[in-house]
Amino acid sequence: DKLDDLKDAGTVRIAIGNEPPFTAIGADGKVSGAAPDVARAVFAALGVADLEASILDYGAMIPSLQAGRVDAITAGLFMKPERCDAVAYSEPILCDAEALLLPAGNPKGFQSYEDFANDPEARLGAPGGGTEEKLALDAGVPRDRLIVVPDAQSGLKMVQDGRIDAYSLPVLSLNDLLAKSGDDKLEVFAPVVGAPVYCDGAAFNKRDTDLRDAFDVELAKLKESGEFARIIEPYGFSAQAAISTNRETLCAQE
Amino acid sequence: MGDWSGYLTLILQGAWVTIKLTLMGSALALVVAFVAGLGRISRLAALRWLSTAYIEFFRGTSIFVQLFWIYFVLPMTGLWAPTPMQAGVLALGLNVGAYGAEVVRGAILAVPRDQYEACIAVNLTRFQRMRHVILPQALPLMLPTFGNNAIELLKATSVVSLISLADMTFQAQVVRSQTGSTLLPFVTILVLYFAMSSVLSLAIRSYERRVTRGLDGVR
Amino acid sequence: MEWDWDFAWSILPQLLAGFRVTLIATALGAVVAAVLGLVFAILRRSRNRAVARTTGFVVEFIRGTPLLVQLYFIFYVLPDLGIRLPALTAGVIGMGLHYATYTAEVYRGGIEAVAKGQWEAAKASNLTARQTWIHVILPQAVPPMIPAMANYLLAMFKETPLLSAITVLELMNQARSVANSSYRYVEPMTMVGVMFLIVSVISVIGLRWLERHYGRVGK
Amino acid sequence: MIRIQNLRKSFGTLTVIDGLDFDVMKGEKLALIGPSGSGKTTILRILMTLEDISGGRIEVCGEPLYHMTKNGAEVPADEAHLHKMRRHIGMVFQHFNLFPHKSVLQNIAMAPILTKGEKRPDAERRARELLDMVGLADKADYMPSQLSGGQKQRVAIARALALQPQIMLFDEVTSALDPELVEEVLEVMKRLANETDMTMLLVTHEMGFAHDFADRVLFFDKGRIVEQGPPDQIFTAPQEDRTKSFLRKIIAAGQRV
Amino acid sequence: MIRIQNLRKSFGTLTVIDGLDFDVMKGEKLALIGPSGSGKTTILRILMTLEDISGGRIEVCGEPLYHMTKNGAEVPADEAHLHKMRRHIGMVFQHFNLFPHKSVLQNIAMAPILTKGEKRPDAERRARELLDMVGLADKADYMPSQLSGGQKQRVAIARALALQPQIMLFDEVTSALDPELVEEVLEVMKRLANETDMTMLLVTHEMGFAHDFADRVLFFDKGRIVEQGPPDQIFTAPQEDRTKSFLRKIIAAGQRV
Ligand SMILES: Nc1ncnc2c1ncn2[C@@H]1O[C@H](COP(=O)(O)OP(=O)(O)OP(=O)(O)O)[C@@H](O)[C@H]1O
Ligand SMILES: Nc1ncnc2c1ncn2[C@@H]1O[C@H](COP(=O)(O)OP(=O)(O)OP(=O)(O)O)[C@@H](O)[C@H]1O
Ligand SMILES: [Mg+2]
Ligand SMILES: [Mg+2]
Repeated sequence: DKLDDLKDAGTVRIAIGNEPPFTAIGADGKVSGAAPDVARAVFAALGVADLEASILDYGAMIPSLQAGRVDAITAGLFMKPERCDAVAYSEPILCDAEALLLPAGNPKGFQSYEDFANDPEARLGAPGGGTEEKLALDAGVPRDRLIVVPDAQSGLKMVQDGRIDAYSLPVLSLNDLLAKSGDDKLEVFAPVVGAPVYCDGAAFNKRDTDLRDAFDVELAKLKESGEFARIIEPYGFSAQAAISTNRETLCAQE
Repeated sequence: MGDWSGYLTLILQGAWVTIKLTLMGSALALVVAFVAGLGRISRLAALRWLSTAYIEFFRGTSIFVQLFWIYFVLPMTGLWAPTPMQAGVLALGLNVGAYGAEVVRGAILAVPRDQYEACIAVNLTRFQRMRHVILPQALPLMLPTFGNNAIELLKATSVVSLISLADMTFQAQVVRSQTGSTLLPFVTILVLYFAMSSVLSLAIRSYERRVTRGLDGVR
Repeated sequence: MEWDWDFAWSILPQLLAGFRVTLIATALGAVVAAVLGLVFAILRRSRNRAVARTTGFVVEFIRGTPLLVQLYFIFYVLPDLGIRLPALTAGVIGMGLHYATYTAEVYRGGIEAVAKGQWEAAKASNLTARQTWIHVILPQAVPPMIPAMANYLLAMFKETPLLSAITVLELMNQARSVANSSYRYVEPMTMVGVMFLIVSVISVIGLRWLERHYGRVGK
Repeated sequence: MIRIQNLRKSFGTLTVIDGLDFDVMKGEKLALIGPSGSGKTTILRILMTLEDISGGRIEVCGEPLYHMTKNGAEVPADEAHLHKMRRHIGMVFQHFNLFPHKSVLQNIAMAPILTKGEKRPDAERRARELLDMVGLADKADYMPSQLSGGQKQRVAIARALALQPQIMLFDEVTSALDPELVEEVLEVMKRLANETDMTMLLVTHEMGFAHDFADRVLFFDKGRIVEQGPPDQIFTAPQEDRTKSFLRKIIAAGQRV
Repeated sequence: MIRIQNLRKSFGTLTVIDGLDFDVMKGEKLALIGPSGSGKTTILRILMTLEDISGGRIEVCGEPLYHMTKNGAEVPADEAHLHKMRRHIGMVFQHFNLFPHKSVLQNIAMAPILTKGEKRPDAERRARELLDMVGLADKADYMPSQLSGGQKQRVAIARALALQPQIMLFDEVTSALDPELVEEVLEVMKRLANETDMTMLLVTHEMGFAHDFADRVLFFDKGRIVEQGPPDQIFTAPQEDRTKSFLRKIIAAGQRV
């Protein structure tokens, strides 16, 4: 089966998004971030020593998984019903709420995605194919005011340059981004009012539920041992948040 | 910012990917250009038709569309799931190859009719005519345009960053998101691209000089 | 993965909206390329060596580096220097600038094709430099350039998907946005390809007509 | 009218004109003859300011052509000065150089409108008069490509006349023409020479025409004047050996003298 | 050796050869003469299979050239048949048509290696013998562009001979040459005519040479044979008016007879 194949190969191919703290690439090209670190620990326990990461657009991850181009997605791709239909998720790993990166003091007072829908001048940036885009569209933000931003750094830049009024990502991602930029004219507003807290899991191809199940077993042990918390909490994630919920709940949550 | 040398290494790794893409893409383009170019002037209507369809299709649609099609759509047909590198080489090679095919065809038709007739008079077969007489004379005519095509291909490699192949443009994006500096990585790669295309055009020009020197006085 | 006609039909309006943006970007880019190309061509002929050389280098540099990177540069780096352009404007300027380096060559070819005696006759008629350009040189140089210009217009049209990288909601970006939220790539990508193909085929027919009508200059 | 002093002109290392001096009086008709490459065309082109000079000095209508005074000192002329001086001079070229995208009438009327600010109707009326003079009144609305070589050259003459220059330069105006078309152009020029008091410089290989046309003939060789004088003297009693051998060759080649 | 029956050839609506018949014996040397446009070149090109025929029949070495038998019926020849028949025939062109990218030696040795599977050393040895024969032994490693016209044509003759065809076709092989180079080529051909028993067809405007070279002369006009016979008869006592007037014109033009 799939796990044996991976063991033989000695590596597992994962999709990541290059969005700290979920996923990151160091100057040396080494993959880090909370999601790949957890995956690395679990796969090591399963007997697969190496990770081989490809950086993908969020929108391209699921097609890549379906096309068999990667074995798993460990990128902070939050569970949502239609995604749960498309892929096989593990139990939750990283949880985070949605946030907005906007000018300090939030002069226009944006608090929810609806606020953007209601202000005919407001322009919101979000990654293409991400949760935030979906939530904003559902809240009624029209396409032409919802700017698809190719990556987080571009989002930051576009807020700084005043091209968009706010850029939406999970809280920790924005905190990390803002901290790195050192820009005191911006702030992170969190959580976005009315937006649920989401959790990601490692996502597998629907055909590979065996692999997913094996992953879940080792993930549970990791959570049990406290190792899980030691990996993700330095990145700012809460281990408790992930442990206190489960896949069924998250997959049912719109 | 402190780790700039590390980031430079990352960009140089990307540069290597760009160079590989350019070389492999050009190699594929060259092969395809000859196959399709010869197909265009084949006696067999089916071959002619096929080559024309290929050329018009790949010249008619955008390379981005071709790239996305090969990378995302082709796997879903269940036929084959190319890696980003394979998809990049394939898209670049097929796209530029379509332009090259017209160059091949034009150069072959530019060889004077006299040469065909001399071949018949010494009783060469069709294949021998092409291989020993026509192509050797057509090649120097193709080179300048091939050179331009190779530079276009080099520039087009940057689009593979959109399918997350870690070429130079992509690595610049990575560095940018790691360091928060936009200016430095982009200026670096602009200079590197320019250096590469300059090297390419110099190389082609000197090769061209060598080849045409042999044919001194022919035309 | 199966082709889903209903889905294809449902996303058509969104794609057509993107197609409109694509056409607008192409048209505006063409105007920029035509005007700027002429400026480049004239500056390169300048008697002032420094001006001619500098222009030559700038043109070579722009032509030797990828449009995509130039777009990133204009969109993300220029704001640091206090120039903040809307996405579409940035895209139009980027494409126009890039293609101006090609059209400059066309202008050069067209201008050089005007007989030397025309410059002399203009001088003998005591026209000023400006009058010579407007009344004597350009009216003769421009018509033979039209086919080559149209060719680059078509090439530029095919490069508009690059604008998606700087958030312009053109055809390709619409398609990717559809694909990202529906996880379906087959329909949007194929439809984009078909739209490009339709425009290209029509353009190629138009181009042949132009070539017959105005003849050929340059490459 | 024209004063050339110690004129020098080289192309790269090739010296084409080397210390040339001559004057031309107002209304004088000059023919410049000499072997190929002797620099005849170059002199006309220099007078038309189509070339730079390498040394020496030229005065036209009392003003220096390639120099101007600035803050009391004489400096090389700028484009504005050249533009001003060109008002005095017109030129007809061997290959006509008509503007192919303009009608015959526009070819003639364009420059007066643009350079002298003439009103279009005035300029066109004068253009028609000139066309009438060169015998092409009915061709005003033709395009140059529809004309024969001889007709083109006559239009070119009309175009040059339209600016009413004081000096006209003609460079082998018939040598690109088929033999049967030469006469119609020479006809016009003879009339011009007799009817106007314009100063004219003519480069030609048609010795017979040079004889009839000119008040004075200059024989050039290697960028210098070898011999000059009234046509009768030059053609029938040349003094210099080079002049003699040149004329002998021309006659042997069957040209009219 | 060659039998042409009722041959017809048209280009579009223009009929160039109209019902031509003639036979050529083995070893015979034939000269084809006639005014420009009379179809002489076309006949050679047809024999070399460079053109299609519009009608009629040709036999070469006892086999039909443009036909072959398939399932008992005679059908138009395919490329394989033409390829087989071309072994018998060689041709030398007016403009030499050497391969510019190959050395003189390669020009000659290439075809034997490729078409007859000769070993390279053998082919090259024979090529050198042929070069010796045409007087160019020292030019083996030159490129064609380094040769004079006469040398090029002699190489072209050697190239055709290398395949040892039974029939050789020569189409105005000296008319693209400067006059002083003609003799060296004719020299080679005379020797060839005397020393071998190859069948040869020669199209030429050099009447003197046709006279010395040929066993039989055919005079063509408008795609038909007007008159034929031994050279002495044709050149000194032609029967037909058209032959007479053609020869008179040629002589008036100063060609050798
Ligand atoms: N632009 C140029 N560059 C270099 N050499 C030139 C140029 N123009 C003219 N020359 C050379 O200058 C010499 C004089 O040329 P010019 O045309 O004045 O002779 P010409 O007396 O008019 O001869 P012709 O009777 O053949 O017209 C010639 O040797 C010519 O090759
Ligand atoms: N490819 C062609 N297409 C159309 N017409 C042709 C073609 N080749 C030859 N012809 C015509 O056929 C006629 C015979 O031509 P051919 O070259 O055989 O004459 P020729 O006797 O060799 O004349 P010459 O002495 O000038 O070489 C001419 O009228 C020529 O214009
Ligand atoms: Mg001259
Ligand atoms: Mg002939």
